[in-house]
Amino acid sequence: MKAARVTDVLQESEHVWTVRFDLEGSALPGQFAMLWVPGGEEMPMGLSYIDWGSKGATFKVVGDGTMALSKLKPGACLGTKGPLGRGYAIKGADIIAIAGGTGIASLAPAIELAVSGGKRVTVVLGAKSAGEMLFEKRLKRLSVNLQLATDDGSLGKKGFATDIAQRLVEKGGYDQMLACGPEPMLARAARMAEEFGIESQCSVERHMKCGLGLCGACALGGARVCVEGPVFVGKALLSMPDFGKRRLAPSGKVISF
Amino acid sequence: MKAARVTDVLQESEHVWTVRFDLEGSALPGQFAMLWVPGGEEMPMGLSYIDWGSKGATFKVVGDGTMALSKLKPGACLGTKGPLGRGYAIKGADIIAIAGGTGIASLAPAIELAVSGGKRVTVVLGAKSAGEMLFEKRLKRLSVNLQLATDDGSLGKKGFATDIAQRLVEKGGYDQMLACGPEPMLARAARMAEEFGIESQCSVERHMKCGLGLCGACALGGARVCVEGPVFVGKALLSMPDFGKRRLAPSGKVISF
Amino acid sequence: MASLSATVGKLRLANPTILAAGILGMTAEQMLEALKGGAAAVVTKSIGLKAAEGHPNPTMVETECGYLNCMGLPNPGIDDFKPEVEGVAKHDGIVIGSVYAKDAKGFAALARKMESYGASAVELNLSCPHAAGLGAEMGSSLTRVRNITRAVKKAVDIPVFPKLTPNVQKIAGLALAAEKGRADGIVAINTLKAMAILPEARTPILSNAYGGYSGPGIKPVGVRCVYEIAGEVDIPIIGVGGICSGRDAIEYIMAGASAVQIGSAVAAHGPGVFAKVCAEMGEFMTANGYKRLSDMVGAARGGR
Amino acid sequence: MASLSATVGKLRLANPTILAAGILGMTAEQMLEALKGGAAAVVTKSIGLKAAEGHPNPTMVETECGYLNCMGLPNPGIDDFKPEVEGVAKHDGIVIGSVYAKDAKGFAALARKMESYGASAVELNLSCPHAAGLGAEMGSSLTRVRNITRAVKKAVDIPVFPKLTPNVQKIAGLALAAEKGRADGIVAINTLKAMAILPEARTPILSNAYGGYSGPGIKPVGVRCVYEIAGEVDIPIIGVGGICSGRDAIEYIMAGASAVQIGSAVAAHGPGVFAKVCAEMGEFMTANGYKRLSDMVGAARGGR
Ligand SMILES: Cc1cc2nc3c(=O)[nH]c(=O)nc-3n(C[C@H](O)[C@H](O)[C@H](O)COP(=O)(O)OP(=O)(O)OC[C@H]3O[C@@H](n4cnc5c(N)ncnc54)[C@H](O)[C@@H]3O)c2cc1C
Ligand SMILES: Cc1cc2nc3c(=O)[nH]c(=O)nc-3n(C[C@H](O)[C@H](O)[C@H](O)COP(=O)(O)OP(=O)(O)OC[C@H]3O[C@@H](n4cnc5c(N)ncnc54)[C@H](O)[C@@H]3O)c2cc1C
Ligand SMILES: Cc1cc2nc3c(=O)[nH]c(=O)nc-3n(C[C@H](O)[C@H](O)[C@H](O)COP(=O)(O)O)c2cc1C
Ligand SMILES: Cc1cc2nc3c(=O)[nH]c(=O)nc-3n(C[C@H](O)[C@H](O)[C@H](O)COP(=O)(O)O)c2cc1C
Ligand code: FES
Ligand code: FES
Repeated sequence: MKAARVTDVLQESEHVWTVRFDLEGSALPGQFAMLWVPGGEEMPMGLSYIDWGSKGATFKVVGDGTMALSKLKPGACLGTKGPLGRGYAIKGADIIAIAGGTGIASLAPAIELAVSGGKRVTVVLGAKSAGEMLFEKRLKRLSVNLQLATDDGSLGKKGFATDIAQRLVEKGGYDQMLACGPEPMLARAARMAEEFGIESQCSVERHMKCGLGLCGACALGGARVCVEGPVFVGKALLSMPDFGKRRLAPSGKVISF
Repeated sequence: MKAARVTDVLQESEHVWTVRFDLEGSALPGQFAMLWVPGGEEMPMGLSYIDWGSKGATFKVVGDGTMALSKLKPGACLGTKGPLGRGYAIKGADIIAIAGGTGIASLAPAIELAVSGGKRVTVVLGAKSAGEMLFEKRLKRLSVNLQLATDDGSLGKKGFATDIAQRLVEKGGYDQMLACGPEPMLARAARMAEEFGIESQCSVERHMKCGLGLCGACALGGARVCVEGPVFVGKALLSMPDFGKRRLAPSGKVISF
Repeated sequence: MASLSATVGKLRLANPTILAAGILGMTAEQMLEALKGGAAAVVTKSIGLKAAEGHPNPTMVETECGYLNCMGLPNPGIDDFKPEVEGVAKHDGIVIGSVYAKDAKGFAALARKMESYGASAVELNLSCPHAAGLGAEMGSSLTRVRNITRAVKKAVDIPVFPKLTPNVQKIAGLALAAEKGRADGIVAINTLKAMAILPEARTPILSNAYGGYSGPGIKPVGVRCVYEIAGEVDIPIIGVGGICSGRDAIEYIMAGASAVQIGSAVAAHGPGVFAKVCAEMGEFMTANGYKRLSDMVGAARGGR
Repeated sequence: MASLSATVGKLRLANPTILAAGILGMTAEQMLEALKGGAAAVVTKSIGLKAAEGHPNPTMVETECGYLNCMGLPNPGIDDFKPEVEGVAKHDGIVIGSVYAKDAKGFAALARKMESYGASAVELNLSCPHAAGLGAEMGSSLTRVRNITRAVKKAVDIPVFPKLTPNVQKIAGLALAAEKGRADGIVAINTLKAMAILPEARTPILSNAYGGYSGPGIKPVGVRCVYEIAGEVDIPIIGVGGICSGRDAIEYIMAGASAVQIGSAVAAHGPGVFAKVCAEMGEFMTANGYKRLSDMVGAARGGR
């Protein structure tokens, strides 16, 4: 475990925060880190910023661990393990990225990389409502085709991100789909990509303990999400009977989504 | 510890043997290795051959350990640690090397290196008597000025190697002296070099246990012979009150030579 | 070609490598991955009577020479674990069911269920160093080791392997107690009790402060324990602790182990570590003229 | 600039690093090298009543994560060792005399001589894992630890530091016994009992088969032991085991150590390792706002 120093703490929306810290080294878009506020609970977080000298995580406050992260002050010590796992492997010239909720956190660096690599990128950014829309400004600064969607129609198109994406994909032309969000959304996205013959890469979440590929807590089929994931090729995910349906609770009990 | 395989066992003279083994890697002339015939006693031995793929030790049978070494058969397993310690750092254009008894074992590779580096090399090779003269053939193959000396005059000049060397050194022209042999001989050599203003490098023996610089068994002044030696600059040796006079017994008791 | 097939009492194994308890042993699919990766058998996560979440995170940290963990025995409970054992057994995989409980009765009940699910053997976790009142705390008592082993032996027909803790003065004494309880073999070692502190955080890293140390750093201790145990008991030993290579496995085997388990090395090498270790063992055996694995078992005990 | 000065009971040290027993502690000149290299004090090789050669070679082997040794307490005997202790003391070096014996009377006699030679403290080797009937064999008994400590305390005025073995179930219990014997501090840990086998040779490498494991691989165990001991006793602790860097030293200090000893790291870094560790500690303290070493002692014990 490495001690990083917190450099910035930003509130992105009512419940979402970004913590930046000075962890050095390279990271691939889609990789994650285990973050620990000493004394509290350590947890996995996708990396929303992956500069050489500075990393960041963008997260929703849903419990004690994320609450403690959001309360950090610059200069504080943050325990880190990582970058861990496999990130997005961008392929083709025309990319569609679909993000639900905080899913955009780990997708944003992938989108930035694709744009700087000269790809045409369409982003479908979904949120429950206008107040929860994340990284809108960050994406508007890039030359991407940005499509906003809210469940309640308070901003952008009304509907699920996957529904908006479907309309675009039907028109054709995409080489690859990147997706991050709740697993049922990912399942829909992966099936859609399959149907239209597009390669897809989806970032999956599982309850993680060790983050190092040993404890087995993060099982998805025979794979360890912390090592073989969190980004998987959609085709591989669709072949796993538990994808989108079942996962392990912290005890190892099999539970349904 | 690495397991090497014995490739050759050669009898050099009545009591002296050479064992060759297939230990890979680079070694400097003057470095040594800890050798262990499994089940027996491990002991330090200068390297008399230092080819990349093959090393060798040339030793006098003086006890159980060296006896066991001499009885090895090709294919046998030899436990090895090393190469260890500091070797000879050859300097100048005109070198005189003085060897007493098995001292030529670790000097021979240094002489070969000096010759192949275009140095003028004089070798004074001392032995008790003709039957104990070592590496005569090996040295005759090189273009060196070879001076043989025996205590009883049965081969070459009669007298100690250091006496023969003194006559040569008095004529001048040497830049460096290399010496290996019994410590009183080394003391004489180092003083001679000092007197004539020549840099000298002497290879010293001490009872060794760990060979790794920890146990302190091989103390010579504040130095560890297994790490800072076995080759020392003569000037440094002369500043150590115990050089040529006292050493540690295996118990750590201070004993005289 | 040298034969790697191994026997541990009644257990016949295609090779001597087994997935260690608590590593990828949560689901049938993960255990099948280890078998695909070359393991001859798998040990399940240690399973108790009821579901437990284990300790909060951080439960694991990497150190210079291995890992420290305080998982704290998370498990879904024996009843929910049925499909996982069955899922391996029905693919003809050899599953060893690891169980933990607070008393002999509990161990016996768990072992019976493991047997009914199709486990080929049962491993008794008498050695977890970070679960209050369980594991090593009871596993350090000679009487309890003997009595628990005896109770389980009475309850099941499959082989029973108590897994012992090295955090005692004399592990061979524990092994003897297990043998007296009619154990079919001994598994050694579980992790060493250890700690890591993050200086900037001024606190132990693991939520439980203490954890169990595994990986390369514990190998010399594990080999010593197996050598000591082999001098004391006649039943077979399964060696575990820090095995990453064929040479590591052979050290354990020459010390007296009939087979080995591999845990932490899965992190660096993935489930393919078993095939890697077997290939390296095969190379060593060929180069050194060993035909059968059994020619190496305890070989280092003859010399001295 | 952060101050590194340390206190261990009555002992005042310029910095918290001390040369560990048995490393370069054979002669005055070697000990002076360690002091020149930055150590604030040195511990001698463990000295007995009579000269002993120790075990035959191989007495030491390097492994992946450290070293195994079975030196077997070679020493010239206390009388012959006089000039070595005096040789350090007359240069104003702080020498801690390490002693071993087979009973309390022997320990007391040795300690008295060390005191008369000018030792600033005496360390009791109750923990060597490879000397039959000595060291750890007696050091695992609570009564003997207490009685030996008490006898030495009665014999000398200089501080008395029993050095304890980690090869027991509860090292903190031994520390408590030492405290009851009026020890002035605890030194922990000595080496772990371990073994290495050379597969090609089919035999344990060390002549004594078993050896003591030191170096980076034992650090997590040492830190755990110090943390446990600090929870049990009020006397100061000197931490030892696998320290190579300033961060390593700080782990021990935050676990509860007032000073540290360094042994195996001398192999890789030479006697300059003490200055290196001190410089790294100083950097950490400056970066993290610590003014005094004492602000870090036991810091990791507050959190939980
Ligand atoms: C690879 C990966 C990347 C992630 N990236 C992000 C991200 O970029 N932004 C973000 O907001 N969240 C992300 N998460 C989810 C994040 O880990 C949880 O929100 C966080 O652990 C909640 O902790 P808590 O203590 O605040 O809540 P708790 O009260 O402990 O739990 C709330 C919920 O969070 C989830 N959770 C809790 N602990 C874990 C755990 N150890 N592993 C996985 N899920 C857990 C569970 O669903 C739980 O019900 C990611 C998870 C994974 C596995
Ligand atoms: C750096 C170094 C290089 C050496 N190189 C050579 C060499 O090239 N050729 C050669 O013939 N000899 C060499 N020696 C000496 C060699 O190590 C001893 O001859 C050998 O250890 C004797 O072992 P034994 O069991 O046969 O004899 P023993 O009966 O054990 O002892 C005979 C004598 O050998 C010496 N000796 C024994 N054990 C050791 C030990 N562990 N370390 C040092 N000396 C010991 C002692 O003087 C002892 O009295 C070297 C020694 C050192 C320190
Ligand atoms: C993450 C993790 C979880 C473990 N869980 C268990 C367990 O549930 N039961 C058990 O008996 N041992 C458990 N162990 C111990 C291992 O089975 C093994 O004894 C130990 O890790 C040493 O082997 P290794 O060095 O190959 O990892 C666990 C070890 C690790 C690293
Ligand atoms: C070669 C060697 C000799 C040792 N001799 C002694 C000794 O005589 N007395 C003693 O108490 N400890 C002895 N020890 C143990 C060390 O003092 C120390 O406790 C141990 O090596 C752990 O520290 P380290 O990891 O920094 O080496 C010895 C260790 C080594 C490696
Ligand atoms: S979190 Fe432990 S294996 Fe993935
Ligand atoms: S032989 Fe041990 S220090 Fe040199």
